[in-house]
Amino acid sequence: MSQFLQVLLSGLATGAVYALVAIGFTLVWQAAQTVNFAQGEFVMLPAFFVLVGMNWLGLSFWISLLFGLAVSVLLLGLVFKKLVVEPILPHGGITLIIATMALGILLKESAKEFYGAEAQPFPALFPGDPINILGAAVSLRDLMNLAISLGVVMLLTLFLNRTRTGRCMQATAQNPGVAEILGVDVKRMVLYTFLINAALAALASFLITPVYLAKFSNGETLGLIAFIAAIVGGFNQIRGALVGGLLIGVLDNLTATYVTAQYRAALPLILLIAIILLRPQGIMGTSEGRTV
Amino acid sequence: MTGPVLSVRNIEKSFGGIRAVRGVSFDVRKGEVLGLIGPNGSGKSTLFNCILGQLLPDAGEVSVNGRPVSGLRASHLNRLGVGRTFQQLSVFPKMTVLDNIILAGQEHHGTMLSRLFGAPDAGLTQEAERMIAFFRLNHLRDELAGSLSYGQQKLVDAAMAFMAGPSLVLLDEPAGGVNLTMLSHFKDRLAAYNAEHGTTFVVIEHNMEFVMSLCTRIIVLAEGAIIAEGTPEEIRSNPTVIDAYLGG
Amino acid sequence: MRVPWRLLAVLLLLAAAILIPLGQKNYLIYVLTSWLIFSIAAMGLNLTLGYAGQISLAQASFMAIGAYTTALMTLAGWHWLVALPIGLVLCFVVGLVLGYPALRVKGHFLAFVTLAFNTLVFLLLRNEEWLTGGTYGLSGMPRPDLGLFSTDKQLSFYYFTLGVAVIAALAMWGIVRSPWGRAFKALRENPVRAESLGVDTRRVTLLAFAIGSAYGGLAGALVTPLVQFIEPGSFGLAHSLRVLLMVVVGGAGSFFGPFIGAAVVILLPEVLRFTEGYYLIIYSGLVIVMLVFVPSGLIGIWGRLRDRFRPQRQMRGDMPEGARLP
Amino acid sequence: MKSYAVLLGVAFALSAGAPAQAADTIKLGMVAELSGAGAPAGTNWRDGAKLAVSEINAAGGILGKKVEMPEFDTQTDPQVSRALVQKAIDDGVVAIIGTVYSGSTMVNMLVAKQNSIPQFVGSEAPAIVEKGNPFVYRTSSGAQKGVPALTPYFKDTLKAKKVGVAWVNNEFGKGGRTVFLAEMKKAGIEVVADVASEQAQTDYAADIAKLKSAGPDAVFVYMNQEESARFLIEARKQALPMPLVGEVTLTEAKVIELAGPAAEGAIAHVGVTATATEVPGIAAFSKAFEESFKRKPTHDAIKGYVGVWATKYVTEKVGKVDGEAFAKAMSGLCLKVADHPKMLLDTCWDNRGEMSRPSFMVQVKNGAPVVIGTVPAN
Repeated sequence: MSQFLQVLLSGLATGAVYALVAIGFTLVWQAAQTVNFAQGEFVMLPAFFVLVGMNWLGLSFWISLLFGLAVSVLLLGLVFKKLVVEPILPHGGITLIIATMALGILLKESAKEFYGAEAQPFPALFPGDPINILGAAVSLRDLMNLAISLGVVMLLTLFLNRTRTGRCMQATAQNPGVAEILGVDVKRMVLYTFLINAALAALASFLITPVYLAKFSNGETLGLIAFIAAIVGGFNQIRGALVGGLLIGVLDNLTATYVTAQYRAALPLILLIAIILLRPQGIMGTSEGRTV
Repeated sequence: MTGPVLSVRNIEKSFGGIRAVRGVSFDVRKGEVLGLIGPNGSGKSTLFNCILGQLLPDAGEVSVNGRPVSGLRASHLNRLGVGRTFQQLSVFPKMTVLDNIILAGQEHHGTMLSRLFGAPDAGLTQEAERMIAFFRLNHLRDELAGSLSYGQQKLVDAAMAFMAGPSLVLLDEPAGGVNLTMLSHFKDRLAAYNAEHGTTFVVIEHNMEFVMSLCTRIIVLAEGAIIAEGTPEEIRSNPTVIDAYLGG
Repeated sequence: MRVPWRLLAVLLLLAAAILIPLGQKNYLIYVLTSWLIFSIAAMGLNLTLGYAGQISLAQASFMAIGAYTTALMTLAGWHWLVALPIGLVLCFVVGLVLGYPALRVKGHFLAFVTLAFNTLVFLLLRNEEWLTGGTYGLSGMPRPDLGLFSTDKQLSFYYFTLGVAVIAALAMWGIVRSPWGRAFKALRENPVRAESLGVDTRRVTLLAFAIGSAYGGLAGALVTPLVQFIEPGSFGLAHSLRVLLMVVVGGAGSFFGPFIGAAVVILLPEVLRFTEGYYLIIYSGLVIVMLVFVPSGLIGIWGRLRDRFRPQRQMRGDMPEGARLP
Repeated sequence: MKSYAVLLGVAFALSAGAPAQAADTIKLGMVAELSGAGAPAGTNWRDGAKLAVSEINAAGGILGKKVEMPEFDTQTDPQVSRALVQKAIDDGVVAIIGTVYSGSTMVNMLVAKQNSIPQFVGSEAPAIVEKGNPFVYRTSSGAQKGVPALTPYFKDTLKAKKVGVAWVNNEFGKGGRTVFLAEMKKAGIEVVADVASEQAQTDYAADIAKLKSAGPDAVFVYMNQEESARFLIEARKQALPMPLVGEVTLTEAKVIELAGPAAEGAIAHVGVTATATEVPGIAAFSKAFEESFKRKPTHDAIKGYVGVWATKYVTEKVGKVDGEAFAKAMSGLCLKVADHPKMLLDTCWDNRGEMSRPSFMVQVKNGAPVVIGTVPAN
């Protein structure tokens, strides 16, 4: 029982971070019809920005976090939108998807060349000391990961539903043409989406890197898991991405513990194929609005 | 064939509370040329799209030669003998006129494998040549379709719709944007094709002159319902129709 | 007199492909052989990506299926020529089964399904040790002996591969010129119109993906005797991505694009050697820049140059009526 | 009509030949994982070798000739590594230094063998020396030598009755795990948990939970650096109580840096370690390496260093550059530190290229690895 609880709680903590990445992915998908194959690298990179701030610029850790967040929003949000998405989108969705694949390689290799191929330690935001819950060891870090992720999802949902800007963003995502007619500054809303995505990626990066360690190749699996979480949960829904992320985090750990460790990596993939086969709109998704 | 070629029964379609089509029913018999007219917003495009399977009606049924077709994909519908033309230019611009027309017939010949391994023209060159001659496009046979004038492309579009020998052809605003000389040639060809092959047409059109001279029967829609039906002469003199058009 | 020119150019290139390796060192011959193999894989993916407009991220997996099938069969004593068709059919069938669910849904679902599939294949190859040798892979596969022509020498294996590549290219030429290929071209130019003329997008795309996958299998079947050692790591996602970029760099949807793309990807590390570790950065950066300015690939650059130096074909202006409505 | 010009250009670019080589130098081919997943190991391997080359050149080269070491980056891709070994040989190298990843070595050693070129590798998978290739030599003990050295530690020191094994599921981890299982069977110790993990896995919660509930007396951890560090971090979080014992990697400086306090108490058997500074050669090497590269040397750096020096010693023993003679000399060769100081420790190879030399048991104490025992060569 304690083993089950242990695995479940750890899975939730990891899954919450997957959810953050998946939500950003979903937002960008909705706003720009872009499947961002560099999303994993978007999570890998902010940790390195923080390390640059600490080790090269001599900033303190907390200032470096802000620095990392700012640089991420600037580079992975604004610059990505202006230099990659905007010029390529007119050439078609596929071209842009391939461009993001190339971008993934570019970011990964750059991180490696400029910061080294070896993993780097990354300071913890919260202590990793275990707290005993019914025999399961859970760290404050795990609980904070979960709390922060859920909090951010809630704030984001409130923002999208309750504020004018948020509603304009939703209108843009659903039908840019109509939004334009209604006087929404569509370009600006799309830009906001990219900035939010970058900020979410940076947040995810700060939360997981203390455990995952900063390494150039971290994005490979993370990106894949994020798509899967987004698709499994339902592409057009924030709560879909949340459910998808948590589900994958938990299922991955349960499989590794109780079914097979050798094929643990296969489970999310099989889940993905099954979802596409049986319920392409995702668990939480509605089939309408998925006319992409 | 005894029954109607196209049968539309009690079609209903709403968009978020607005009833675009309200229980429309009509039949089209073999060889008829039916005009579907109505002011903007009368629901004729919605109805047209329901017939073509692009929209799923909320209620009612569309059948072609007695077979229900609601929700079928375009390619399937085409294989049941329904051809169509498009309001916008719809040729394959980087293929020659001949290739455009061969393409329009090939999916009705042989299997996917014979298309992969068989003759490069799928045995359709002669048939396509005849179609080109019928529309008087011989001099353009080897030109890229995209380099043709607007009216010529409309002709190619129509030729493609006929290539598979359909029993029913839906013409979506065929006259739009075509100049007068071209238009009379176009109308002449459509009428000739109808006379020669007895193919049933359903025409959706704004150009009254064109509809009146081409169609044998006309249905007038307003606010999603049929308000009048009859021969061109009857429609021309029907006060309800005139009201609907003037009243908007 | 346009056709003889093109034919002449192809023949000239073929002659170059035959003559260049003569008297060269093994490494160059090896590089040329792998160029041909990757060209075949890219040709197949070009059918999926360039013609059908679907992203497949599993070309390396199909190479793996082809490679492992031929490896296991040749190790069991069967002739390569017997193993090959079985590998191809297997790839074709797997392609159909994989593509079917993905292509039912609109959007880029084939990309996701193939992405997942690629990783699944890797896991299977690694974990099912009894069959695939696991992480240690399979080694010692014989090279095909064609009676009068043994392919044990590097150079003779190169000519063997060249022969296979030429046959594969001719078959592809036939495919894109067939009525089926015409339907394809139509789909690319105007999918809505094509559907309304009876072209079944799903089936045509599915078949394209399956044929493209079989080309991947063919490339894999050639990897086995070339390297004579295969292991799961050589067929990972990164390799699928590599083949995909070959197609894009060369020019998706153009017949010769894959050959150029494969050449670039295989040779670039050589050319950019002086940049040491930076070559992948430079390469991926160049790909993005290329997609911004010339999304049609290197072939597209050539096309643009040609257009610049040659007057464009005049639009016919004899019936200039009718506003070109949107 | 489109592409032949481009193709033609490419074709002619290809036909440019290799440069002629000068006769007064000796070339060693550094074929290593300089990019890709293996880059950390590969770059250390290269830098260790580089240090050896500069020392050798300062001391007059090999057979009086200056040593050059062109580098070939395999991108951690076995097929590329195979092509590059071929290229290095085409370019006239007399020995190959590399590769580190076993998957690559398995492929490219066939090429070196075909050309009778000696090859020093950093790989530890058992299969490498089992192929009867007289031209391939290890620079550290393979898993089938290193892991058995641990058996007495489990059996006598820890007095373990049941153990767990956590391993990374690649050719490196699998090799170690296979040997370990066989050893435990021989020693009569029960293996109660057998936990595989993925390469580059990040979440070890399930792995640790499984080990914890199986409750072994000790756990054998056989993973690469980062995986080891992540494993240790999670083990500390879940308070895994039993000793964690590894082979080589678990107590490396990098792992300690990454895992921080979580590495405390980890034990490993180390073939040759930069921490064994009581060995004079190793202390001098560590110092020189840190001066040149501004970081601490790893196990791989020592292997690369030893590989190059062994090439020099053996070539000079043979008296000429001759692969066949080199291979003959290597079979059953022992290089004593007394005569060959740069070997750092007495080193022997058997007739298959397997290597043996004295080794150490190391434990992390106060954030630094400390030698807690010596294991004689086996």
